[in-house]
Amino acid sequence: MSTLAEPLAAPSEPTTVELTYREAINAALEDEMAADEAVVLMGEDVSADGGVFKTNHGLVEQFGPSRVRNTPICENGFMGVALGMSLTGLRPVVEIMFADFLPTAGDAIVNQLPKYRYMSGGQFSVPVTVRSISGALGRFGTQHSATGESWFMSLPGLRVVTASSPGAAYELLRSAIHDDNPVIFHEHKALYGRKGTVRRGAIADLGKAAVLREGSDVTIVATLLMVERALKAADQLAADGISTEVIDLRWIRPLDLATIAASVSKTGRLVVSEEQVHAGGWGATIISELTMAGQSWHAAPRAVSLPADLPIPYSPPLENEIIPSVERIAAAARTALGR
Amino acid sequence: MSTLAEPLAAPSEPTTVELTYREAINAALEDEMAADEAVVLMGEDVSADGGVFKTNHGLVEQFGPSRVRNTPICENGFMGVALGMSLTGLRPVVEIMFADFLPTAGDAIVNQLPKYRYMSGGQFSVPVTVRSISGALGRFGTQHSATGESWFMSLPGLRVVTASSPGAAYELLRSAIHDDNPVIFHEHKALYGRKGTVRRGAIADLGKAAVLREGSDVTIVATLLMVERALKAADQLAADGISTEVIDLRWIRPLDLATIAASVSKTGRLVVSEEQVHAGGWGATIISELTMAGQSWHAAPRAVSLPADLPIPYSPPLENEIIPSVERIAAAARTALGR
Amino acid sequence: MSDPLSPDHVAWFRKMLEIRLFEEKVQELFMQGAIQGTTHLCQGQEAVSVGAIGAMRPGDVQTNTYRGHGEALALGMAPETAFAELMGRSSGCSGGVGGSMHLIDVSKGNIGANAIVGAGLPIAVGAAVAFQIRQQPHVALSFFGDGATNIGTFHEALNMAAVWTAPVVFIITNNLYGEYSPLRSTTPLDDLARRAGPYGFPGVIVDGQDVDAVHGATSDAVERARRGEGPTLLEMKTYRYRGHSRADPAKYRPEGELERWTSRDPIELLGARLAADGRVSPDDQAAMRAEVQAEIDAAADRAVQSPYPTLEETERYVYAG
Amino acid sequence: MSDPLSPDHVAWFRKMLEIRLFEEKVQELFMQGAIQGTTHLCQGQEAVSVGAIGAMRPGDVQTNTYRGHGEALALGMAPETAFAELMGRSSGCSGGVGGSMHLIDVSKGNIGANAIVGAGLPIAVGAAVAFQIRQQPHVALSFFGDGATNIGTFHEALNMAAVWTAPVVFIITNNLYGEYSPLRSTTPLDDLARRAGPYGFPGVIVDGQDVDAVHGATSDAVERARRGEGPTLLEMKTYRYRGHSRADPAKYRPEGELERWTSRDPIELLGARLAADGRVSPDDQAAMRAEVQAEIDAAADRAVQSPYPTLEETERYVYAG
Ligand SMILES: Cc1ncc(C[n+]2csc(CCOP(=O)(O)OP(=O)(O)O)c2C)c(N)n1
Ligand SMILES: Cc1ncc(C[n+]2csc(CCOP(=O)(O)OP(=O)(O)O)c2C)c(N)n1
Ligand SMILES: [Mg+2]
Ligand SMILES: [Mg+2]
Repeated sequence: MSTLAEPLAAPSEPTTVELTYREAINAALEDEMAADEAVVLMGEDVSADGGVFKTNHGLVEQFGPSRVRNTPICENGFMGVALGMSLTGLRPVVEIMFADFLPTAGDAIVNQLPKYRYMSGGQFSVPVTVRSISGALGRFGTQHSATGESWFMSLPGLRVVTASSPGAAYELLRSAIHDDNPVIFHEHKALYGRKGTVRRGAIADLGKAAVLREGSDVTIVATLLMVERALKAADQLAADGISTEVIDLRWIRPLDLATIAASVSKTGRLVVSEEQVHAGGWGATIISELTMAGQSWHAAPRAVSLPADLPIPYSPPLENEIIPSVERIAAAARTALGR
Repeated sequence: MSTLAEPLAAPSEPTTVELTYREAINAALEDEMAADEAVVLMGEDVSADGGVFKTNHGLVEQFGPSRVRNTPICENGFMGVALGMSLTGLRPVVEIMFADFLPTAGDAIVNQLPKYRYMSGGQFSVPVTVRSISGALGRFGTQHSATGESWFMSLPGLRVVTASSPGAAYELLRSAIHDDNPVIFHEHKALYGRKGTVRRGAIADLGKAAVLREGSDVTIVATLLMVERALKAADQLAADGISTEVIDLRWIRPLDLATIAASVSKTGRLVVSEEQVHAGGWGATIISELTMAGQSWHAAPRAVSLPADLPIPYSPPLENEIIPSVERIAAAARTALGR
Repeated sequence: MSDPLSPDHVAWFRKMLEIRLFEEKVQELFMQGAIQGTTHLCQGQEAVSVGAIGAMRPGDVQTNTYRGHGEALALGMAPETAFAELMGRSSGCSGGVGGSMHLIDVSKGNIGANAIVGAGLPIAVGAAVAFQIRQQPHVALSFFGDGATNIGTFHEALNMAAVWTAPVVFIITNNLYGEYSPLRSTTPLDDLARRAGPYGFPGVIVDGQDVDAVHGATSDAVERARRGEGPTLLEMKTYRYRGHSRADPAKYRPEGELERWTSRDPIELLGARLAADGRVSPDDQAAMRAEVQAEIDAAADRAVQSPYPTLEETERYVYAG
Repeated sequence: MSDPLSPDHVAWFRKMLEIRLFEEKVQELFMQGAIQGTTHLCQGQEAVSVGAIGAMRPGDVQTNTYRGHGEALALGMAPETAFAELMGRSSGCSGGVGGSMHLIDVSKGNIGANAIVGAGLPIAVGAAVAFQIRQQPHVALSFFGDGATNIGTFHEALNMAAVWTAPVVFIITNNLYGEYSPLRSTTPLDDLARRAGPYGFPGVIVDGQDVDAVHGATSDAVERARRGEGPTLLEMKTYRYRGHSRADPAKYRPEGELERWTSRDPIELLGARLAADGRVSPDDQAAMRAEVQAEIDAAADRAVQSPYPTLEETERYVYAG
């Protein structure tokens, strides 16, 4: 058995399995490639020993090097290739080894993928999934630590999604591949080893946030690595008698404002926890949208974010320090509650 | 006299002249190039008959083809060249013919310019100015109409500035070129023919928004083309007895939250008018920051923006329709006032 | 080149006339304000569009550029549909939202007209690789300019095409200028076909004024690709009679250059051969021109009757499904 | 190559040893957790770094990559400063915020170590053009890998350098792999020097294991550039003994390949010549190695004593002025 996880037998009825985040991504890729010959995986070294982050184990053995295709180093070029493939019937999944390289493919991502259908008057669909390996804490330095989750959130025609757990990764990656539109799928490199429950065969709803924990005093919205930190913060807060609702935002585009608004209507307090600068991100957008919609707050909303004016440093203690911690998230919630 | 505007004689005492926006940019370039041999202008066809948008008239005649340098078509490449120039003592000004091509230089803009000083531990300064020719209403279609003014607002190490009038363009472009850090300077192509007063010899403060009209009922914050529309909306509103404060935001990074907060503390009402999708932009960031700072609103703030889910269309009436109009800006202000 | 004249030549001649008169009409409509914004005309380059597109077979596809009216018409887009697109009308090929730079028709194998220099090349490679993966016997062509050979995607696309032996033909429409810049001011060589060298596939210089030469070289390259032998880079030596775009009076040209090129006008060259051969007399050619002109005028008149789209109508162009 | 042995050879030999032992120490510190994250070692490539850097003159500059420890040390960075940077300490060359991929020292002409493939090339061209504009007699070098020759910036940089006759030398450290991919799986030719062809400047294949060959070819190219004759592309044929990065056991290598390369180890080759020539006996070489090892160990010991920076201290690295 060369794959990390058993392949999907009957995709109709989800079966519950324990997988790592890495295995969950592998399983989603395997299930989609097995179900649809049009799905291809491409990127730098995607087939080399399971890929750089070992998410692709067994895929080249199962589907061959034509569908699990190593590319030369040229992100903008192979993103354009993926677009061309999608126009003629394939459903490429493109691996971008570090989110920091998304701007290297800037033209393809900004001017091509989202606009191609539009500027043809709807003649095409562009079912391209871009897997962006995101996030800090790898001590990779300032050019290899971005999430980029909000970089493309303003682009009509695109979708952007983030995976915070094995279960979410499996279902959301399948959802991204199934969608007929370009989707940027963000995985966090610090999560690959996490274990969790995966409903093999299930697929996530498009554009739906997930309420992971219900609560009545304060709402925390988070993505990627911040979700588990928010959940831990909620545990700490519970010890102090504070009831926290934790929402995994999942989709950055479209934003599920309804789910967040419903939660904040109940709690009146909001903390956005984001591994990104607050300016120009989903956290700011949510707070703005709610405020514009007339949200009344029990306390001013708060953001736990990366520093506005500091790139991500290499030095390990400094990198640790700038990434929002459980303590900082909990502290923000406490402040919102006046405690 | 080959230049559009008289060169600056005595830069110490500003003299007031009437120039078009195009001439103001030309004057800023000329004054900076005359004052400092290290300033060079580069980009596609920058020296060909004044450049594609005729902002560079007379510069190659005055400063020669080495300092007014036509490049091959390769935005990422020549942005990297500009970076290399800046490391060895020059102060390049790079013209990007359409803001839509900024992503073509995505790596240089995201991973190089803002981070280069940082990752060297402060060994360099990177005095590169990027002139981005921005904005819609040219009937250039969906790949040539972006402003991109908020695309890079989350990047520590960078500055981003926008010019709404001839006077602002002159002073801000000089300020950008003077700064020792990378600055993206956005000019709007629909404004090139506008006339206005320029204080030749003056230079704008870094990071300062400009209150263009004082008022007490509602604050409108705008950039680029939206500024003149906001001013016209203020005139219309005045006819209805509504007193409008109009702020030209100018700097997207850093954001001058203090000026806006002071205004909104007075008016209690805010309209952001932006030629961009609201998600992930400066408008959302301002509303979020004010809300987080505990701003109390007389009425919910409002945004007049591009549609969330529509690229900019070519069809002229449709393009006209989606760009925020004077009427829509005025209507948003009226709604905020309950009228 | 002296291929035996075939019936295609008459059709080609007519198509080249159609492109020429279409472009002239676009210019006129521009002056009248019926078309707004910008437009990039291709008068002088008709033999490249017609000769190369003529080498395509059903199922083959191509990408081109903002200067793509010639390819679009050669592929069979009705002039009315093209005019309507340029006018931003709902009966345009892209419902009026694309405009002059995006004459696209997937049903005719026209899978892209791109306003970003160089962006069409990797897209064509992607289509070609998809044909390989699905074992379809099709070929992808990509048209682009001399200036586009300086941008990274050119290199990236040619490299990938070579490594994967993709069935793709790269066609440089070398009209000597990238916007206002003469080739040699931005590019260190005259013969761009040499740029195929480091990819290990052939680069061929072609007389872009001679539709037979264009057709012959492209057919060879297309069939080579179809046989699984990989890509070819074709350099079509040609010229654009007009400036880069509407805004450009093309004052940068050396004196006499335009005249040297119009003296080898591709339509006149073919017309002379058709006349010499006795296939289509000068009078018949004039009649044909008048006929095409009438069609073009009528097409423009009909296009302008098409309504503008509403924003609502165009919403479905954004997301599929 | 059989240049007469010069005093430089002893210094080169020592520097190559320093680089080798530095990299081995880095690996050891990694295992111990004293260095975290990732690192890209250059054992086997020392002759390229030392021979090429040796061709630089005061005022010349270079850019390199995440695999740039060799160039940094060859340019004279103290091992202690480099170790401190890898450990994220404030006495590192970049105050600890850069890390293994960014050993930079502007005072030594090291104007960049980039973690983005291909990004260093245009930066070097920019420095070279700046020298031209300011009429300074300096040259810029750019080191990059074989895999980097497939990305757009390679093409864009070489094209600009050619058009502007910029004083720049492009140095491909062709170690046969880009991460886990063998050269020929991503690149359609073996001799990357051929990639100079379409830019009209020379491409030269160099034995990257022979420090004299490297130094000679680089000196020629540097002096050519300094004379105003423009760029050169040098292809250094070499090999990295370790995997791509810490995470890579390099299982993808064909059997015997590593052994074929270690049998032409650049340090041993030079050591054998120094011994044969009677300049430095094997015993003296062993003593030198021990001495360098002691220096390296001491440097690492001192580096680890340096404090971590505070976030506040690093704020001044973000904006100038
Ligand atoms: C990435 C990018 N940079 C710049 C431009 C602006 N631009 C449009 S056409 C053009 C010249 C292209 O020249 P060439 O490739 O020779 O094609 P031609 O216009 O001659 O057909 C330029 C610079 C663009 N559209 N895209
Ligand atoms: C734009 C970009 N894409 C991908 C990567 C990931 N990456 C880092 S090194 C590398 C391989 C580079 O190979 P080569 O140029 O031969 O240099 P070597 O590592 O062999 O020294 C890749 C793909 C990157 N850093 N930058
Ligand atoms: Mg051209
Ligand atoms: Mg390599």
